[in-house]
Amino acid sequence: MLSIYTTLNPGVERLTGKGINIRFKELQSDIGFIKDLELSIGKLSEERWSEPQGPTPFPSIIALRNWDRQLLKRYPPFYLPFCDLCCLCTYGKCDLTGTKRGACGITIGAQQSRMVLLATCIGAATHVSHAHELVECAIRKYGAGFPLDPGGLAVEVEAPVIRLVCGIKPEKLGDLEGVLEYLESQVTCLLSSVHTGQEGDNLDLESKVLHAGMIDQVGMEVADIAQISAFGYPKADPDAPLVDLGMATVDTTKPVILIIGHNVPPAISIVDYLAAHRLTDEVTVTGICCTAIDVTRYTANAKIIGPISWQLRYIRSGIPDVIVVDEQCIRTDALYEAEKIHAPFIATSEKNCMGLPNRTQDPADAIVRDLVSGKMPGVLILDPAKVGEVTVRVAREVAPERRKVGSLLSTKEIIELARNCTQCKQCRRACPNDLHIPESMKAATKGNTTMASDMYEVCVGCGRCEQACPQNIPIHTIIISAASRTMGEEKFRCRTGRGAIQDVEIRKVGGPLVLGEIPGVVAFVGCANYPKGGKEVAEMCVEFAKRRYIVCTSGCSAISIGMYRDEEGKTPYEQYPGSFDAGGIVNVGSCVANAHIAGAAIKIASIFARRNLRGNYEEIADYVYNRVGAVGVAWGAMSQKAAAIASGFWRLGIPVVVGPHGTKYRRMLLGRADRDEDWYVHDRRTGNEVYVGPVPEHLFFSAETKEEAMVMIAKLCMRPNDTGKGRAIKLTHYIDLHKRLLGTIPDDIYRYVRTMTDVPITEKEEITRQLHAHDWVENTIPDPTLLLWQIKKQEQ
Amino acid sequence: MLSIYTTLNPGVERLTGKGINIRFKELQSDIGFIKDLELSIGKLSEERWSEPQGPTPFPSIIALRNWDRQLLKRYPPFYLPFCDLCCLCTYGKCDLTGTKRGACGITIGAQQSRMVLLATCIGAATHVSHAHELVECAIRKYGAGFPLDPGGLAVEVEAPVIRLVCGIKPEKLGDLEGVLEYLESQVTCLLSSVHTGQEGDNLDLESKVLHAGMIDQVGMEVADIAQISAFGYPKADPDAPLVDLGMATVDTTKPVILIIGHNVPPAISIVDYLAAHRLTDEVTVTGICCTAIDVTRYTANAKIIGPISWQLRYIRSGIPDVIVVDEQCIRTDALYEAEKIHAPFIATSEKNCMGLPNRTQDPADAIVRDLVSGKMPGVLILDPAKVGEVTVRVAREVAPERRKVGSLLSTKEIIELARNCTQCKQCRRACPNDLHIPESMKAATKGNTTMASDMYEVCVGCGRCEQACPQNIPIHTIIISAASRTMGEEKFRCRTGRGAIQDVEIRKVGGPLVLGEIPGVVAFVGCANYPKGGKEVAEMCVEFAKRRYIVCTSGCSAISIGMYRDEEGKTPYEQYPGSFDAGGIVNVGSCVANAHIAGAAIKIASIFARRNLRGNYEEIADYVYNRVGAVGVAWGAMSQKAAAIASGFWRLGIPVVVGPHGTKYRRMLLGRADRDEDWYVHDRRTGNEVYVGPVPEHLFFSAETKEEAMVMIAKLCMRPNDTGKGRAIKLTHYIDLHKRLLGTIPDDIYRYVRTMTDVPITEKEEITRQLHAHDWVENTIPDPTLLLWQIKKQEQ
Amino acid sequence: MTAIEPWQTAEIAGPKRASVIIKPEVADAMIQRAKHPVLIIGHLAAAIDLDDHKMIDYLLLLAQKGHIPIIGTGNTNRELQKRGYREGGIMPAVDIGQRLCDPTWKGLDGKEPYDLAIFAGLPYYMEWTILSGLKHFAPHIKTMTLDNTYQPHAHWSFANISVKDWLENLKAIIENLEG
Amino acid sequence: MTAIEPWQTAEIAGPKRASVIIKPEVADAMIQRAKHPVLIIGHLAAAIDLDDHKMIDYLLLLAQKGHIPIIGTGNTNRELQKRGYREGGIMPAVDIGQRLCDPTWKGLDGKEPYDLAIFAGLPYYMEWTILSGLKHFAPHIKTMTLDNTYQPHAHWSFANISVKDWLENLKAIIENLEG
Ligand code: SF4
Ligand code: SF4
Ligand code: SF4
Ligand code: SF4
Ligand code: SF4
Ligand code: SF4
Ligand code: SF4
Ligand code: SF4
Repeated sequence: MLSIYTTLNPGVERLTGKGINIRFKELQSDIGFIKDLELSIGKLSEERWSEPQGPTPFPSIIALRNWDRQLLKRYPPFYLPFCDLCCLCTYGKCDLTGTKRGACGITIGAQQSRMVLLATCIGAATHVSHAHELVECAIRKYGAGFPLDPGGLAVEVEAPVIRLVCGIKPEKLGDLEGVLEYLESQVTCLLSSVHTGQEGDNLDLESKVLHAGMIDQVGMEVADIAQISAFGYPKADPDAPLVDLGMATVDTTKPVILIIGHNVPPAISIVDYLAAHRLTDEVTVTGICCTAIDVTRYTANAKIIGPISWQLRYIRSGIPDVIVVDEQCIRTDALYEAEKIHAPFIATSEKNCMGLPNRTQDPADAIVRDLVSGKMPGVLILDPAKVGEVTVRVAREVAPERRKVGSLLSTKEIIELARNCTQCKQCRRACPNDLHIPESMKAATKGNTTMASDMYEVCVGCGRCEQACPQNIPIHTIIISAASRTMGEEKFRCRTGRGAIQDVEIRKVGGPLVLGEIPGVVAFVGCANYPKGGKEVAEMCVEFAKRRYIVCTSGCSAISIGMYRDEEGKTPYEQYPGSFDAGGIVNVGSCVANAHIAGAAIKIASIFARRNLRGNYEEIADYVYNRVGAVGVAWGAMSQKAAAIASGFWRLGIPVVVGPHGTKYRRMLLGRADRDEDWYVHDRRTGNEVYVGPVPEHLFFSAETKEEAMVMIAKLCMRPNDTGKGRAIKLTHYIDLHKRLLGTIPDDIYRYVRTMTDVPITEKEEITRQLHAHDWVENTIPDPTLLLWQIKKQEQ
Repeated sequence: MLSIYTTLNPGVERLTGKGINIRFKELQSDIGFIKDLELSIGKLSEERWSEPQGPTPFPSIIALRNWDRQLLKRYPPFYLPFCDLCCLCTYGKCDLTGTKRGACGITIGAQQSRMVLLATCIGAATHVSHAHELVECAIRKYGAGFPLDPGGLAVEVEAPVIRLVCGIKPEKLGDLEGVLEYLESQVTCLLSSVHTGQEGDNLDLESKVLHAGMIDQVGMEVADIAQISAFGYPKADPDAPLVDLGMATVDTTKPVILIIGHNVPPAISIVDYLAAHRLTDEVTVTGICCTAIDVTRYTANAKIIGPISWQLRYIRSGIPDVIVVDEQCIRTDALYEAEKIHAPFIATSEKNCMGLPNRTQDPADAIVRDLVSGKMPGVLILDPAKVGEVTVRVAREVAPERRKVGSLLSTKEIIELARNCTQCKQCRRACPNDLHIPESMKAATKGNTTMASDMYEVCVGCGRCEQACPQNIPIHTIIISAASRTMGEEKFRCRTGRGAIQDVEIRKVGGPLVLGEIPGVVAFVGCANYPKGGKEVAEMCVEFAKRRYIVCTSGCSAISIGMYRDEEGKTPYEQYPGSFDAGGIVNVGSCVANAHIAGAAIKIASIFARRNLRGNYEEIADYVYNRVGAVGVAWGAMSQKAAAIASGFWRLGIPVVVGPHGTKYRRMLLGRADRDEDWYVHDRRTGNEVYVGPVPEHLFFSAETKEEAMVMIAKLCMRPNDTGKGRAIKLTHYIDLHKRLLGTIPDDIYRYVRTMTDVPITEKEEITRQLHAHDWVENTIPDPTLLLWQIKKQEQ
Repeated sequence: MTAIEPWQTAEIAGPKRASVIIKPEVADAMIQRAKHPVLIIGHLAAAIDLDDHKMIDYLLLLAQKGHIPIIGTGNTNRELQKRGYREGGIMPAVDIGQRLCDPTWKGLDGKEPYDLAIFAGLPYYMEWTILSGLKHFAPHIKTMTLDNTYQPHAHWSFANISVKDWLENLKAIIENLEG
Repeated sequence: MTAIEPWQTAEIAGPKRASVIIKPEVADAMIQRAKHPVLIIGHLAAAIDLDDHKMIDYLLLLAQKGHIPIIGTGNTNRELQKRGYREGGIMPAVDIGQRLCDPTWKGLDGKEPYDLAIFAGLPYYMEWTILSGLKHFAPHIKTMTLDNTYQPHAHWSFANISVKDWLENLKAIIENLEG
């Protein structure tokens, strides 16, 4: 592995990443002649970090295969083939229906796992490459020696994921480069496994998926600690500022800049340029998706418009005067949409050039001229500093002329257009959420636009309806126009990303969490491919915060949660504190900040339970899996990144719930509650095998409805390690939600009762009846582990 | 970029890959205390390599975008969508028919390019990760300081691709690690661009495809020079040994080991173990695919069985006693097939674990016992040394018992089985080559197995027919059984891979090639997904060798070429010399040796034309494109690697012809001969724009038949720089082949005649008529370039 | 031909696709032939209007007439309860899908493996993916859907039919079951 | 329904698929409606037996009767030459595909853009991919195939029909053209 010994050009013999060792046989350089120099620098870091190295620093793609197999034995893939064919090579297409093998010998199951691996590789590559850009950018600005400081004084365990996976303790920006090298080699190796005629075993492919997820998690941590450190974001701050959220927060009398994407440097440069030229109050910076969150972590002046699904509607509203895109989750037709509202367009990433001329080397004056005059609808500028200047200048110059011209329609125009509808239903058949468009068009012809405006909330803004309409009816525009009143009321407050979790917070909640007395950590993350709008995420979030779970969030979900108001008109962020504590709603930040949620789970093992982190993945994952009642919820998971993020959670033993669209991820990882033999653990103290019940029941689960999801979330928070008191609390929530949402007391409570202390008092009678009916016998609560060697350790 | 400054743990401030620079502020180590040490080591290599650095060392993913755009302007993608849908994220599936955009805004064209980028990323990742394994393995064995020496004394320009792309001159194994880091970061970044909502411009996606191809080419060079150096393969040796090829060369009285794949260390360890134990004559080592070629580069004792498509037939023949697989191009059902013939199975790669138990840490005795007893059908062993021992011992122990039991059928059995056929045609409909299986079954019931045996040659051994048959007729087994006589006669000689091309060879042919007097270099490379069997490749190869083109080959194509005999019973390798010269047939080696073919083209620019290579990609590609009449032919291109290899050639300006299955690569890159405006170049001397005709006409072309391919190959060898004499020679071949194969004189000769000296004497009359009919006017022969800055250079 | 295309345009299936229930008798025959059928009702059944009733009301009728056990997915059980139906099993749709792939699974009632799984009222794409799983991995079980949209991965499905035709068909199926 | 599935089982197309030439008149109507049709003949036409002749012989007849210019792909031209047909254009199949996507391309004869491209005798999968290209990128042109296999990406195609039916259809098409 390169990261173990990196050997460079003549002279340098060998250079190892961990316990660095440089030997020169002979070296003639400017400053003299050295012979047989041996530098052992490893000691330095050893001194500062006394933690012993675990068994798997910088693990290879199969180093954790045994752990993966443990998980996959309990949660074997249930395949939901998204295509019966394979089209990956020119032997294909191959028909893989049923037991048929493709021309390379692969089966339908392995093919699904292979596609998942491909997706997670894409996801991991995206975060890693994003991290690479951020680190590079930060080093360019501040030097490799710039200290990493994601948590200020409040955080001692600073990069839990990197420590856990890589076995190193990064202290400066430059330290992250060795990590990136490792990550990139792993992505390459994993991707290679997807090649025709490579890995063909479905479980080995799934193990590689888990590896990709772990790599992705490290990549996210690298990205976020680099940007927190370099850009001075809130540092593990529960009181990170509340910022404006929603289209209606924008003052449309001023020039408005829209930034879409994930890689924040161009946005920051815009903010800096405004500040340097005292224009902060003159020009509004608005954002969609993760760049939006990250720019508000830099300055609370910026405004978040909405999640990924807000792109079309915001652009078509005509409000933005200039559109700047960086990377990831950007509509590929954004340029086309920008042209329609005459908003100059600036692409800023090598990864997303959009066919635009590269003007990076040109003087700002010339670029501004070409954009303002409309000579060029858009340009590519790869220098963030130049982006800052050009964007602001163009925004100020075009804004007066543009006068926020958008594509919104009057009711009269809507009626007119709706009349062209032939009720062919192509739109509805193209709509991912099967929305009743033809019906609403019919209503609209009669002047009733309520049906159309009602769709606004549940529409994911994909535009497929318009693409499908043979009459070229601008359906999405009709929907948003009909809902223009709703749009005009989108005025919320969102807590911006606080970053990591403080050690002191962990210390405080570690015990209650591991014992089960705080019923769980529920993390709402991921994209906006919601089945019924973003409101559902907010509702779930509030429900669990109310129940005093610790609620975390990030990315598009964090934005959706903010777009909701309770009876008092308060958003969840205004109602619940931002602390990592029972009843808190913790927005960690953009997608890459997800690493802090994993990091919190890891830190519980380290800070609360004093387990060694360093290169000790398997033990820590086993710890988290058996003791930390955390659940990820990606209600609108859409992307390959979301797939990778979920995989990272799985390997750490944290189950993930997705919405119904999540079945398109090609397979679930489901346990079999009804198979008792699946649910034994080793007792670390005694070495006995103990039945602990199906906790957590699933590793990857797609819920059909919000209600089903909530019940499952409550259930998935149970862990073998729960104390009686803790289990009783968790069961109370589970039963309560089940009753309320599904109408009955669950019939599987008996599986979760180990001793009578587990039984919640409220439903004692009914539960006792269940226990009797199932010949329940009391059991012990073990010190649970799936790892044989954990027992041996105790024995010694 | 990481490869530019790699900063490591505390103490090491900064470490740059090129022009290494290490600074320590303070360093306390075992051997003392150093303060403010600055080592500049770059000088060392500078001194030995005076070539000035070009503009694009370690190019980023868009550094060569302008060059790519030049190519793509002439050869815009012609899309052949392989699926109307996209299924890459959970917004999907999306219908992209016609002008419909997906939920992320992407169009069908961009989607095809995106899938190509995905494929080339997989291909490049595979070669890069393979290279990584080889370098690591070699360093483990010989140390990072082990010198790279791929060409002995005959090669001065040793790593032309690395020099060209990276701008460094690797001298030791360890130098390759910095290159690998760069490659892995590029693969990651490119893969990231595939993510939903990243690059959506089809031409930018294509530019990234070209970058992936270039990265792949570097990866291949790293792999091959590492293994040549470490394992002592033939070093640019035109007289590399002839080795046995074909099933019938195997002495079935001895234990037989079969190795399948690409990564040679386990195979080498088997050979070493045999040698160390004086068993070389007792046990036969046979191979399929690239490992086969590479093990014969290590020892001429090993035998090549056939290309990738020989897997099923050879295993079912029952000859191999133990099957060892490493990585890439291995049937995923190989284990299953091995079990059927009771051959123990050993997997050796992290990338292809096949679900087998990892026995790497177990003593060889125990593994051998379990395999021989059949307790385990297969194992995973990740230590090549242990693979060597276990394989040989198992082979010797099981061979006597197994008695080469295979699955072949007697004629009686064939008739019996064929009787079950209901003529449902599912087999034929599943067969990639639409073979007439039902008809042959009908004939077989009547005892006539000729039709079945006739299919042997054209069958690609995919097994899909069997998968499709509702009657479970073992169709492929019937075919090979019917052809058992043919199989029994597979006894050929193949020249093993010689590796690089010598500088002296380049010096000799450089002039004639660039002037056009050697009509071209034709490289037959890639997989065995042939439309009508491997014979066609051999026939094409011989035709061009006869015509005194320089013929190169590698991988499965090189094997197919060897499986052919002329009237005198000689294989092409026995008939034509292995030298890189007119009329030579140059087997460079396994797939990764393809880099030497690109390298030869590059070296022509360097050695013959004295252009600087170092970090000077654009100029050299422009040189190759306009002057070196090289064409790649991947007649059976199947894999993602093949896609990547082709892309690498394209970026270097070398066109690639594929067989008809190649249309499944989702798009062609075709020029428009009929659009005169497309075919102007700059004259470097004068700066004038000169029409040069459509040379080469296409960049990526799928031929329907061998005949069409041959005509096109001859045509694609023309280059603007051809002298009159050279052009006349090239036209002669083109016309001759056209007449013979298509029945007429081509009607587009006038496009290729610039001055009357271009006109071949033989067809002068007809051509003159054509010229008149098309109002032909004489033109000049420029000093051609597509690069404006090349003129400026001259002007200065 | 449009009627037997997947309802969601892009959800194209592979070579093996559902037979169309061209008349109610087909569905009845399947149900009557089954030894242990199960009716899986998704949450949309309670949202879709059919006549003056909801789809779920007809499904309940069907289950009762045909003595078919019901499993409610999503939050369907709440709707069943509302209608006084208390025997409904509760299970998430993906869990049922997974269980059905196990030929030894004896059903929620523990009696014997289901041999016919009838789906209705799930979101189209979710039913599509689950039926895909069953098509490939549950060869021992027949699947049918009673939605009015073509589900290519089922064994039997209606074509994309109008609400009117659908209602007629459902009524006929229920009626025939009585006989 | 099997007859209108792709001949190569796995070559499933998307939502937009070819109409089936259910009777020869359909093909004739298309041909006669076309202002500038072209017949693209792949190399298999000379290999496939139809009666005592080869497929290419019937195609030649068709072209002559219908005054349709021929372009031979692969090495088809050699077979045309053998049969004394000298006006055939020569062009690789992928080149034709690319040219046809250009609405300004005036055809090999330089007359005017083709409005109907009739394919026959190419390897199934290659015809499939090229017709796919045309379906998406040549909306200005109609495509038809005269092979006896269903080509989903064409506008019109036979179903997968027997050689006997095929021959009858071809003969009828040729005959009707005369009228
Ligand atoms: S990768 Fe395998 S299953 Fe997929 S198309 Fe190629 S041969 Fe067929
Ligand atoms: S834009 Fe909205 S209404 Fe249109 S298809 Fe997408 S989700 Fe449905
Ligand atoms: S696709 Fe267009 S015409 Fe058809 S129903 Fe929808 S809105 Fe009406
Ligand atoms: S949550 Fe999803 S859509 Fe939103 S920014 Fe992250 S990956 Fe993109
Ligand atoms: S896997 Fe996706 S792209 Fe390939 S055939 Fe299936 S739907 Fe199409
Ligand atoms: S990547 Fe784009 S086109 Fe593909 S499924 Fe997702 S949204 Fe649709
Ligand atoms: S094994 Fe041979 S005959 Fe069978 S489908 Fe493959 S190519 Fe055709
Ligand atoms: S699939 Fe089997 S039964 Fe059908 S025609 Fe082929 S060999 Fe005969």
